Amino acid sequence: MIDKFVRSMAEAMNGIRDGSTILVAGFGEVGVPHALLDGLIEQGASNLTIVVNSAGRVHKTGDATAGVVRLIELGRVRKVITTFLRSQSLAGEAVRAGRMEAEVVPQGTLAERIRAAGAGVPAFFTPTGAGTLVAQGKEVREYGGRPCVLETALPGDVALIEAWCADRWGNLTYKDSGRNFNPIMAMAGGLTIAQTHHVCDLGQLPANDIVTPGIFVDRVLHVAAGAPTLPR
Amino acid sequence: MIDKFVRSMAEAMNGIRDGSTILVAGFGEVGVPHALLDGLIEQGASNLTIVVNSAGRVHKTGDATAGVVRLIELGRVRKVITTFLRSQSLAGEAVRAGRMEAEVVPQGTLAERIRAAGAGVPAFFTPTGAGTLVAQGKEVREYGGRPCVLETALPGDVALIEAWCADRWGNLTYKDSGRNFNPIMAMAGGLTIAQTHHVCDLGQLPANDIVTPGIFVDRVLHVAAGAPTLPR
Amino acid sequence: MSDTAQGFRPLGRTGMAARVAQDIPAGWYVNLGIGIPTLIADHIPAEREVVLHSENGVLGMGPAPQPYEENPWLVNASTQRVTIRAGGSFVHHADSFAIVRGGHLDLCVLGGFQVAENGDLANWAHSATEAGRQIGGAMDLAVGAKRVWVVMEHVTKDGQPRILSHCTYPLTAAGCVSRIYTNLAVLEVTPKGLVVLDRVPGLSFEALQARTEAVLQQA
Amino acid sequence: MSDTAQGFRPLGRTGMAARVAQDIPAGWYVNLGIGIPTLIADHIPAEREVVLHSENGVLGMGPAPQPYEENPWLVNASTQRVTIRAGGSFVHHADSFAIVRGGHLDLCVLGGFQVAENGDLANWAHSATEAGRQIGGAMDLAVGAKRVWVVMEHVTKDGQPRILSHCTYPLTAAGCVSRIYTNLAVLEVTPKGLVVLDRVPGLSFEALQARTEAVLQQA
Repeated sequence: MIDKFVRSMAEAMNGIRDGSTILVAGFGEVGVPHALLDGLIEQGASNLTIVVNSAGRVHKTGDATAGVVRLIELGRVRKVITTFLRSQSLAGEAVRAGRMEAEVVPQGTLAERIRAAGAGVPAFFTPTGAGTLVAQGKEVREYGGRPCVLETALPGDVALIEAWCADRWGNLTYKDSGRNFNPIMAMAGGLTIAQTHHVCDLGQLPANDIVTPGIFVDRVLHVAAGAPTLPR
Repeated sequence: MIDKFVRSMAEAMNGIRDGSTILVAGFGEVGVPHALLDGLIEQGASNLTIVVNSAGRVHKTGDATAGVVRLIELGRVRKVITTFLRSQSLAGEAVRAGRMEAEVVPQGTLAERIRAAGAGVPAFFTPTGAGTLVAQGKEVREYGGRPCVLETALPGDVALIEAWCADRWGNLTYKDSGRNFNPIMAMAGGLTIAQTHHVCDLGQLPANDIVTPGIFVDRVLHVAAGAPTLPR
Repeated sequence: MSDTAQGFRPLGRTGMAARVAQDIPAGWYVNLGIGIPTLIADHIPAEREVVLHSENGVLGMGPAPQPYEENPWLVNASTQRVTIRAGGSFVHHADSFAIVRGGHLDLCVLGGFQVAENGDLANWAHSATEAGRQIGGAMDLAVGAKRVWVVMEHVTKDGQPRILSHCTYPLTAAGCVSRIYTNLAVLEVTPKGLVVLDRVPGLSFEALQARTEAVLQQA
Repeated sequence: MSDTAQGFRPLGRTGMAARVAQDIPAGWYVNLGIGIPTLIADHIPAEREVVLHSENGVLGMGPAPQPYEENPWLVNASTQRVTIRAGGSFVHHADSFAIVRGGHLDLCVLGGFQVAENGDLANWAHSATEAGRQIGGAMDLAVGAKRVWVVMEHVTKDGQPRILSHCTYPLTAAGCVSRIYTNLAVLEVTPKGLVVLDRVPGLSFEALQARTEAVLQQA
């Protein structure tokens, strides 16, 4: 019988290795796998590359999540790949001090690179970033009279995601804007670990309403995490 | 007030021009916009490029739909772009006789090219088709040790799709395997026209269950088409 | 000498947002960027159906919630709690940016640091060497939407022009802006250069030009 | 002289399907191609949870429907009516092939015209010049699934070998096949060549080699 539920955080985190690339879902505190991030902090993997929408701990606009900031504080992040990193933030300081690398990319390019990884598309052209600093060092080619930048897929060794409801096959739904990066990171993770607010019996989620089919999900941990808070 | 419902087939077909590229959704008679195809036959546009999963009228395996076969019979199709075209079919004969061009492509590549068009991605690399006839004349580049073929986006001037339920904003749901090419063709059509079995009030479709947001849809025609039949 | 003393009154943030809102017709799909653009939503009358998109996968955003309808799982791209209208829907981030990049938005309104007379936009960094880089979704929106309007103060806090012959800050996208709304004027980016569509009452064309580095043309 | 007269009985289509089914463990995500592969589903016991994928966006396909449960909106890639199991789901065509191309399927079982000793597969055309081209989803499945098994008759109707040192028909994909199930044997594609894992009772290694152009090795 397929049962992707794990019974403990230790089981959820088992086997995550130093040097891994970790995709961390969520946007503006909604759909963030907070419990799994805490589990990763506890688990101890280091030298990580973290892919997350925002790495800058600031009041507004896609705040970084506490777990990512804590991993950076602990010196366990080698590199962040993100769309938003403010100078006046812990991540910004780590970058200025040379303790951490940062690759800051347009948000649509980040999303598409992650989706491409999940879809087996190794590279694609996009008009986004052409003629800007983002295109530096990248191949540019014209399509339809517009310069387009060649971008590559961005897979994760691990994806940490948050679902609203899950069943034992790992089928997932999300709540409202909690969807965000979760479905595409689930696709792109070599090992996809979901925390879920609710547990459903198999067959309870209507086949037409499942957003992430279980084929993309490896482990599910039930964490009744409560409602997201606004960024501090 | 946004109201994408049209009241007649003539209104649905208005403005489709000779030489258009028409995306035709459906797979194996399910999710096929039969009524809209009949409307297109009536409307008269010619010299068309038809993008459709199967162009071969045979008993099994992704049969072409009657409307597409009829358009070919009428000599109104300049070219088909398809994944499946049997020699012993009306389309195969038209190709052999030089009356119609055919571009036969892998099904996953077809789907991805259509989605790319809808997503503003002009080209992408895929491992599919590398080392085969499909790669002839195309750029090939290695990623991760595997040869990959450069494929380009495939937009339609018009997309003809079939939905299960629609509201006046053009939000759509699909029934079961009737989803198939419909959501991605809706994205890729310059003018996307949907026929729908059912009509919902605005707000009746749950926001988390809408599969195609109305932003991708231009016109909706209510056609209680009845159940799909098995291919002849 | 203050502007007011010169016989005209620059718009405030609310005034600028209201001015942009005037020009958004019913039926458009619109993304409103962070800052002043976010305020525009409050000035679109409820009966004028404009469908608001947010980068985090929300289509059909409604106004800020009343306390009794707050939904912690529903925020906009500025991470403010919002509502969703009847007809609204949710998509994932790749689909959300398919909407953006695929040319499905009628309009995006962005904030700006600088706009050049050819429509170049700079709105994410003050220099190429900053450690911080706040790109977000602006580059995708700038290349993807059918129209890009910029709303910003006409000059910087210390009086430097923002509307220039060439941008000096790193670009967000080249040639993307079609219209500029400032606290002083509305300018259209045309092949012939910047054309003044509107000025605040009491502001002369010459006074506007004096606050603008790029050459302006009368409509 | 018939095979049976030589002391062995080749498997029929059902037997071949059953033989493949034996080797599919619980928990795998599997796509079954058109033809004999489709029959495999009937030989996977209901209590062994194997999740079947179909190119048209169905995950968790169940067996053919009873008359009272026929659903005209639910077909497989062969356009046969099917059912969906509890836990099944629907995705659109691009997501369905994201599953395929993205390496998410544990196994795909395809029919074949020819397989070469290096794992090259030809299963869509008999020549490069045919007017008809029946590609479907096979090329994506062949490059995308973690494992590709081919099930086919060991030789053609007129006795020509299908298992070759090199394919003569146009390729579906290069080096993709890891295992071949025929009506006579099960062969593993290894870096050292084709290794015989299994033979039908009464068939000698030499007799199998005589029906195979490629060089075979004993396990």
